[in-house]
Amino acid sequence: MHSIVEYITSYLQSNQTPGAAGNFAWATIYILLVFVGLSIAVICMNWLERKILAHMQVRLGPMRVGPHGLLQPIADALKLLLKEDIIPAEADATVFWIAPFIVVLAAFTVFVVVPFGPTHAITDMNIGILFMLGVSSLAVLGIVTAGWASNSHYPLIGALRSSAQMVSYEVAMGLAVVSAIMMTSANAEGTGTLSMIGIVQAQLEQHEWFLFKYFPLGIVAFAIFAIAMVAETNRAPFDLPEAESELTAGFHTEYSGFRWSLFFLAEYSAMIAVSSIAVTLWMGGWLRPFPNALSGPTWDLVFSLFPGLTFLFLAALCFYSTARMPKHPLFRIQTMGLAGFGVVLALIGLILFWGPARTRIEDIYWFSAKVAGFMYLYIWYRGTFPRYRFDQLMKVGWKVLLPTGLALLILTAIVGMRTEILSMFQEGLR
Amino acid sequence: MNPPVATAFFFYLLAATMIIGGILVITRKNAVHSALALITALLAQAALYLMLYAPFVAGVQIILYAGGIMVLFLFVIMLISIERNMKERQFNKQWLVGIVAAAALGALFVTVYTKTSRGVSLFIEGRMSYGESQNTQMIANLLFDRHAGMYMFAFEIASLLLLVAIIGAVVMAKKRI
Amino acid sequence: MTDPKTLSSFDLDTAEKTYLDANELVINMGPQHPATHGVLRVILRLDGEKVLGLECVIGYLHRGVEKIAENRTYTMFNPYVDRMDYVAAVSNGLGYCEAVEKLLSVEAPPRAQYIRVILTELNRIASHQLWLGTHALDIGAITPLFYTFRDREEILKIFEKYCGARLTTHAFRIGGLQYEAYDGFEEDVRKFCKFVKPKIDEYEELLTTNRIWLERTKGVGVISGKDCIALGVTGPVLRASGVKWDIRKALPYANYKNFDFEIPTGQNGDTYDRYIVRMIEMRQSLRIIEQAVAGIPEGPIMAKVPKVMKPPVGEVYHSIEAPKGELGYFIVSDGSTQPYRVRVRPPSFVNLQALDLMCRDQLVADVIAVIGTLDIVLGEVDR
Amino acid sequence: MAYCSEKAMNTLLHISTLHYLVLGAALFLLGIIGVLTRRNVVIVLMSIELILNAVNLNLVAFSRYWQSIHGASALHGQVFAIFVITDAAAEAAVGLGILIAFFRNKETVNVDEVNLLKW
Repeated sequence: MHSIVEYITSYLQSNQTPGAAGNFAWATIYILLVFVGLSIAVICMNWLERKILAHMQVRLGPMRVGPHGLLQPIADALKLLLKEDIIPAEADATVFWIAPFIVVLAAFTVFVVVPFGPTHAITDMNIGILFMLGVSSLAVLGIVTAGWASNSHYPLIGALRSSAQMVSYEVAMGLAVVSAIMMTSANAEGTGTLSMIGIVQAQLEQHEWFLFKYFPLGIVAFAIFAIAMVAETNRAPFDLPEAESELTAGFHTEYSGFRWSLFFLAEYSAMIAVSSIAVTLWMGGWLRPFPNALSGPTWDLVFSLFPGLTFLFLAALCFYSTARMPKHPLFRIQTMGLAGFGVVLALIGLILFWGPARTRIEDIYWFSAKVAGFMYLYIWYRGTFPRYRFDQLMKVGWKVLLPTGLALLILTAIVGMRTEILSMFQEGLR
Repeated sequence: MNPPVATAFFFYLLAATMIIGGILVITRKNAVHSALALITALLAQAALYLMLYAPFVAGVQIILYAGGIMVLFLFVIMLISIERNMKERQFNKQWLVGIVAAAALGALFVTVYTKTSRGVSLFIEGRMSYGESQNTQMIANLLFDRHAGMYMFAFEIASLLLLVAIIGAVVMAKKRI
Repeated sequence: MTDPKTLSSFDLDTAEKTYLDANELVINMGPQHPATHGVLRVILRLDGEKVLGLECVIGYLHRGVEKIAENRTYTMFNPYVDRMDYVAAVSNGLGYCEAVEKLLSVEAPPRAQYIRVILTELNRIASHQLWLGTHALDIGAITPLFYTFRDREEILKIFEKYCGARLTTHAFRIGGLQYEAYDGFEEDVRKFCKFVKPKIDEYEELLTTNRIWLERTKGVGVISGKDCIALGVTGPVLRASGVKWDIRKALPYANYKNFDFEIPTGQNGDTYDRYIVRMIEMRQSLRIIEQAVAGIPEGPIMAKVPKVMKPPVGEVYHSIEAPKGELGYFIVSDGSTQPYRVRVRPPSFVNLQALDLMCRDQLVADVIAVIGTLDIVLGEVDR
Repeated sequence: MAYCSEKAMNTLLHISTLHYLVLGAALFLLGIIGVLTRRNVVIVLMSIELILNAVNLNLVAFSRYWQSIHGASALHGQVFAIFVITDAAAEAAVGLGILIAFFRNKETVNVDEVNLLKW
């Protein structure tokens, strides 16, 4: 008994990820934490997307279920779970059944290597970024099989479109990623790394985000990735596979209820996953702003107050909305609910000011904040842009992003090796 | 010494997945089912690579085989209508030849693998650390290093092969050149 | 000139036959498709995603409006025309009333004419706004839809205040107007003009220079002026192809002679030009409205027309520039209280003919864009 | 486990290179049977992928064996495996390209009907 407790607690002293420390108990806990957190994030994202998009489009969005529609995602989830699960008679039932699970598994498995902090990852792999790209590329298999198994024209065209789109943009995406990985090797030993944690640590050691490294190469690489990742997740303006005005709903036209909600879940977690890659590779992952310039205990304290302050701000927003709720008996429960939600948020905020919680949560907070910025961008794109046509999408992928990526790769290599190249020239001159 | 049960368990699990996947590949009527079985087998193989301390090859296996080549296969299967083909006979008359050839080859493998020298199997397992965390760097050294890299030329040839394949595929698939 | 034979070269039987050909895919779009603006059914013959040809199947909304006219008196038939192009009901009413007035040889008094112009032009803006919202939605931009509906609401409010109805207004009567303009009508219209000008800039800000919008619309669904004339295409589609033909200027009706406005034309005849033409038309309509509100005279609103209308035996064709093109009424009178025959020339129906030509060799996604840019209303196509 | 000697049990549970080689051989045989007996070209191509993968498994297993003798940096088998994967990609691209051209002309994917050099 004692040994079990010791086994479980032994991890807490180590400064490794549970996977690297070989501690299966903590690895399991981390897996549960990440997946529960991910599901909550998807639910929040659902609500936020509807509200933000609504306010961009002079509407209110969900307002009925709970105060300001806060319970709407839960109501939707319940509705989807209770809905009849229809399998078309002509469909290939087995493949139709498996397809959504492939997509969900691919979208969730990538989070095994996402570093929320130097120790806050399920595991640290030597091939971390390769693993992420590889597993996220498996999602296309699920989409293709879903479209095929529906045995209908629209899903099939949607599936073909999406497979072509995802495979083409993976190339450009890969090139941008390779240029960032090259930047990790700009150190004394000249060895880079594919490990997600290693990449962030390289940014810490080199005193800059790779976004600004070798200006403007880092920004160009990031831009390529930022475009490719929207295409990769099939979101507006690249949401051709589910272009509702052309193909009704694309590859998941025939899906309903629970299985459809799996596609939904996978789409949003894939968005979070690619945003995590972008944050890790170019925006310093879990690092707080200016970790080197503004170092020292004072600044550490100031920046570690941010998580608590954010929650207090959200709580203040809640209380403000509570004060603005209609003063009518019918709204009493909603008003109380909103106030209660505010109190919970404020309590969480206060807990986050407590020393140990503060230090443990800070990395996760900065990582999530950066990812949340990307999520907002996704919503913003959706409110702003029309949809690309398929051939134009391919043109952007193959004729713009790919050549730019190749040139970028070569330029990054040249700039990274400039001292060696110069010395070679000098040797040649001599 | 206690046998490493976890390793054995995972090995046999993945091996069974691969064998069943392989059998499904060659027996399914529907090419999409075959492709899905092959994908399962390939992913199991990637896991086996991880067990062999070859994470980089495992990553390449996932990203290229499962994410690239198999998508291409599925794409092609969907482009060609297979309904008519599924009504036809699936196996040709060479099954006897196939079985005989396979049996002969199998016998050959068995004789090679069971051959022992002085009572010790040819392929015993050495026990040492394999430097998994440096795997990618070491492969890169073999491929690209100016001094230790002995596969640089082969690498260039491989890229040339890929270029030829790209041109070939474009020429083949184009309707009007 | 395009050979008419090439315009419709396949029918459903050949479509069935070619189904087995692996290179050709026959896809049925509609009648319950979100992008066909109602119950239009389009049968597409595709090579991959390229359109080889298409055929429109119409009639899902056929209500026999023209036949109904033969069993109604001239006055009774007036509300029915609102149900054809329900997006621009006021224009429909104007066309019908003026046609019957022509048959009766009466003319509406000037005050009625001015109010008619104001309401018709407001309706033109409303129709274009609805078109813009749905067209942008088809191409994937969601937001303009909500902006245009927000602003169209103001127009509908004016309609509601004027005649009590928002959509099928039945605003005009043969010989003039039923209702005098309500108190503050002019003020409302002026306020609306001031309100909507920056809003049109807002729509343009979202779309006109948007790269994706340009790529989706430039060079898509190109049709030459010659082909337009050959097919009888009218309205903004014709003008975007470079033909300066607007019935308000060419064959002035109502009192459009009195107003100073321009007719925008495009050069390329593509979807983008049609978009630009319609945007300018909205601004020009505002110009007309401002002039009309400024010059609105006092006086009667109804001409002297008999209670029981018995137009002399004869026939008349009268056409107006509806938001979607030339809207014509051909009315044959046999001297009784009911028309012998009413034939409507609906712009949407005629413009829809050009769909096949405009979509040839384009992609499926362009079919959506082209259906949107033709600005069809199925109530009018099917009648 | 009376009927299973301890030595045999030990051999079964201590996963060595030999286990991987046997697995590779089995996959190889499955691939051979598939190539020889199936009529559908797509499945024949997939069987070829199976054969290539069997080879790859052997290469990586040998690489590990080689590492245990020559040190951690002797990864030649893995490098070979990467080259084989490259070849597989090239083969799949060209093979499927040929298949599409063939299907377009003959309307079939039966390998038995590929009996003309020219059509």
